[in-house]
Amino acid sequence: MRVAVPVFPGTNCEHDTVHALRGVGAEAELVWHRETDLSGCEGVVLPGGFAHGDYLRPGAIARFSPVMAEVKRLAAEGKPVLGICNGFQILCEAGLLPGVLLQNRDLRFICRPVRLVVVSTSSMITRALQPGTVLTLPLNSYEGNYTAEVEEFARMEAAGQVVLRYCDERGRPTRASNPNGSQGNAAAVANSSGNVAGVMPHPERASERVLGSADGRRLLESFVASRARV
Amino acid sequence: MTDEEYGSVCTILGREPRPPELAMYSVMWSEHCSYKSSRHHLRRLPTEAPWVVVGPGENAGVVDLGDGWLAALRIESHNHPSFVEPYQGAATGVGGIIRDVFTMGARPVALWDQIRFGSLDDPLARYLFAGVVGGIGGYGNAVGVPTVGGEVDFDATYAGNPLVNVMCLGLLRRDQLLLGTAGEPGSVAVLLGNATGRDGIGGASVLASASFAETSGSKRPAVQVGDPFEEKKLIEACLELFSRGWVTGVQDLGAAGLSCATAEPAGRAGTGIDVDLDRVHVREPGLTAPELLMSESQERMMAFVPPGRVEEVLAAAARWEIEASVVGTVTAGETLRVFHQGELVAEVPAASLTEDAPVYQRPLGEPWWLEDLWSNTISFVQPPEMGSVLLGMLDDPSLADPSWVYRQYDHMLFLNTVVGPGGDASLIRIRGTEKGLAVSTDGNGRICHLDPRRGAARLVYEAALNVALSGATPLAVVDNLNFGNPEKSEIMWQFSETIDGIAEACLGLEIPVVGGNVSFYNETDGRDIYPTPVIGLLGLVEPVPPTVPRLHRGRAGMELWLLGEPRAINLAGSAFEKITFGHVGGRPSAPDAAAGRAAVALAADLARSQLVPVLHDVSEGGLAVAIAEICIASGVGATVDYADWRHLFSEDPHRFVAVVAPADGDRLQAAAARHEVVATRLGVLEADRLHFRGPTTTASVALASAARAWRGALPSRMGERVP
Amino acid sequence: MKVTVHVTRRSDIADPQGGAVAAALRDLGFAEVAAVRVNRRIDLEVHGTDPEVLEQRVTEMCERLLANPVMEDYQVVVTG
Amino acid sequence: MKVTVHVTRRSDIADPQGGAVAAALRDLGFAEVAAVRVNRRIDLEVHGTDPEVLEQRVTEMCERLLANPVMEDYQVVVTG
Ligand SMILES: Nc1ncnc2c1ncn2[C@@H]1O[C@H](COP(=O)(O)OP(=O)(O)O)[C@@H](O)[C@H]1O
Ligand SMILES: [Mg+2]
Repeated sequence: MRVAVPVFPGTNCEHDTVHALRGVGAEAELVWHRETDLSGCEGVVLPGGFAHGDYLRPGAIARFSPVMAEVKRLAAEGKPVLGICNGFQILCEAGLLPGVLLQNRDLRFICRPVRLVVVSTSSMITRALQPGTVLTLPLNSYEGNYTAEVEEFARMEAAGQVVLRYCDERGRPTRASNPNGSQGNAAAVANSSGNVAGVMPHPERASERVLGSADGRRLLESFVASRARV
Repeated sequence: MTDEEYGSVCTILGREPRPPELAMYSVMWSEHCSYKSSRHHLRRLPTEAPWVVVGPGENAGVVDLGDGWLAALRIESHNHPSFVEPYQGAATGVGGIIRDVFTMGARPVALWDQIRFGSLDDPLARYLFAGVVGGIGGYGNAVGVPTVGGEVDFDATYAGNPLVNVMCLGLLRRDQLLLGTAGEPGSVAVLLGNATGRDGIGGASVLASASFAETSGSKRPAVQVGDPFEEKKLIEACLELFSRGWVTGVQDLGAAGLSCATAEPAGRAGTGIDVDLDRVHVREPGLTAPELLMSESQERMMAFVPPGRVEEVLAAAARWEIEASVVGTVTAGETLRVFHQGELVAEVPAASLTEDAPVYQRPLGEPWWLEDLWSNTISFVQPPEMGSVLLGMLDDPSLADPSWVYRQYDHMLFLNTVVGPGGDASLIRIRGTEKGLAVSTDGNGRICHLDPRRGAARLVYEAALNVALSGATPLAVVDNLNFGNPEKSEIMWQFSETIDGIAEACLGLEIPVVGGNVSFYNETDGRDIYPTPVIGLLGLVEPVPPTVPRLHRGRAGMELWLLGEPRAINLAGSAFEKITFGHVGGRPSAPDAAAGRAAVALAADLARSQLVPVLHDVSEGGLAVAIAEICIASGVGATVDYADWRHLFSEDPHRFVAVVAPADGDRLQAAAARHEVVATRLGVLEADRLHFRGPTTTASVALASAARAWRGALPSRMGERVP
Repeated sequence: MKVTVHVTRRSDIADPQGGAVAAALRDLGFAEVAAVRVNRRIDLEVHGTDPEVLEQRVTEMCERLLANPVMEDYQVVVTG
Repeated sequence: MKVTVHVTRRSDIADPQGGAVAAALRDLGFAEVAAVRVNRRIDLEVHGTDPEVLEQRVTEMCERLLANPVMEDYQVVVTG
């Protein structure tokens, strides 16, 4: 699977993302944000970082980068599009995913591993997993507090668009296990057709045991496998 | 600038300087840029070893890691700017140290911060602490260099003068190494990055080269604001320019801005340079020549480019979306000429700005208070109540869990952090090789105050032992020397002793100093801080052991062993005396080169052997705190026997704790014997209490209470947010 | 000419920063503080002479970039 | 009562965020944008009735917490 990893000025997880994608068998390559042609690509992963310095609002300026027109086109064609951390913020700003990411509840940057439970398999990153599976992934963000309008969020939950929730060691999405105040402990959400998803913790940082966890690989493997299904 | 220095300028020029010239000399000859008080002492540091590629004198030290890999390392302070504005002061400190490292052609791969404040009971200290941590994280996270370790310390000595030091490590291939030299006549100076504004005019000379009270209020330069976004683009653009071979020399713009970035490279190349200030891209109109020469606007680099490559360089800069302008030409001869609005406004011998800077051999005097301090020891009529002492120590912000700090830092980017913050040393792997770099940074103002020479030497041994606990062999040291007012003879004495202490320990370990930084005038209202050298030490481990000993790998039933002198009872300068009695006195014990080397060699052997799941050094807080930390991390209690309660709190150097399965005790002892290190069985990991048993006293603390105290110390004090 | 844009977070969207500031103020003894919202004020210098055109253009800037309609309202004030 | 505090970064201090927003606006075709500064506007609800006392108290809040005197200016407006 050929996956484009767009690089905005200020992006910083691009090499890690390519490394992890290659580790699960994808042909991942970096594309500069001025690129206007992603025609050979079968999927996109928007990596983490601070695109355009996160100035104004994370993702606010990045959404206008030329490459985003192509990302939208691929999304509309049903190709898998994943945003990780800052990439998630960009997808929200670009209107490809509902909701926004506000500052963390405690107004502090959070860098630590968190537990996540798979609550829906209707997105391309969770399709290959069992509901109830608990994963450990590093979180690394200041604006990771997912928020949508109440009715919208209820609709998303009903439609299986909330795909991962922060949880405790037994897989329960408790208040205490919610690191940043996200609505309904949402850590990853998808669009209604499941081909566009945003995840706040970093799967690429959990793709080798020596670094603490390899659980992120499972999400990326699911992403890569999804080509066949959509 | 003193009258005498002004006289020297007149002698060099053969006339009175013009304002832009005076501006250049005054910043370049400031304490901060010229090291005029310290240079004469720094010469005593050992700086050579076969693996040193670049020693002190360049932007960063560079050492050879084998197989074509080099590491660049540098440490720097941003103390005064962080007191003025903690967030931006710390942020721009991070930006500056990163530039020093990629100026060498290296990709910056990791940061460490060493930060010191007054007591957290003081709202000002809390404000500064929160701001500094915010600034380091805000800049480091966004620029994309993980902060993988550091130190936090709180002591009243820093109440009026916090210390903010930052160290950066970079990696490069041998053929990527670049130096800060202007190159051949005809080379073109291209200024890259941020537009120049009136930021921090005179910052180097004013803020970092005079005491704080003298610079209060309106005399302060405008606060410099960091822009990690610009720096990120600058890193990527520069690394591309370098890898294409389009740049022959490069110099960052830090203290003294454009003056330094033209004079130093020309001085190093033995050339002259013509600079046209009208070509400098500016943020606001109307900057004068002295302002343009002294501005400390952040995120700027000067690249020296062969004339045939200028077009390519400008095009690449545009592609990375950074501004670039051709501001000068390297000339034959040795004159630095500056043009502004079509006129020649400065004409000085380039090298005179650096090489002819004054060197002071300031008077040294052993402090009058030292003898009193040494004899001021506590004599204990009866042992203290051990359980509450231990809980009090675990709840002390300087000893407690620092995760409140490092969770605000991205410490995982680049997927190389095998061991991140929270252990004795951080361990970074070099992907695609079997190599790992273990790094530790250590400071302790209290023991250095009691004996600067012994204190500084002990820090070097401590840092070396820390990297060895990850299996690494020590390779090189950088030092950040934070001191009071050098015009006082006691301070210069402390400084001189510190240099000798570092030099002795480096000789003892056969490792060089490859760079550092000196920060003087850390005083407020005449009160100098404790002499506070901070040691950064880089070690190489190859291959990286499959499992590196970690604090959390202890299990019930395993044994606790002490490696090193078991009967140490020197409490001078200990955390125990400070925290329990508010006492700082006595004379700390001296390090011992043979014991120091043996401990390092044994620790590295054990770490590589896969025999010991946990290794931890005995430092601040002594054995009691070291064991408590292992127990808290592993989630299991311990029962430990001791002969004299003071053994639990002594901070004598060259000692560490190992945890082994009972069956492996013999092998541990055999390894220790091979290195002639005493191994003493202390007790076992078991149950859910920290249980220390002595002949007359015992301490028994529930593990859960100990963990609560240790984990809660920082968050509970920082609960109230002061934006 | 100078234009100020006030971008305020919609009242149904949480404002953790505002909450923290309110708590900190009360801690400092300002017990009278009932609520705080931290908003953004963007000051622009724009070439142009016609205030009406200006207002319209800046409104367009808000729609496209300066405010996020999911969580923010905005107000454009031409100040001269 | 309602009070608005305008906290603006001093003009001699760089504002990278403002610079980035200006560049983004120009990229979007708003060529007329000369400069942008991103500032803060803090909206408070405060118990009290006397506008003068209010203004004085909020000024004190600015001095102590809301503004950073080394890089920011502030202005207090009692809006009713
Ligand atoms: N305490 C020290 N020990 C060893 N070298 C030092 C020390 N202080 C400064 N140096 C070296 O002197 C050189 C000049 O330092 P400095 O002027 O601060 O550099 P920069 O302009 O890059 O900030 C550097 O190479 C630095 O490593
Ligand atoms: Mg430098």
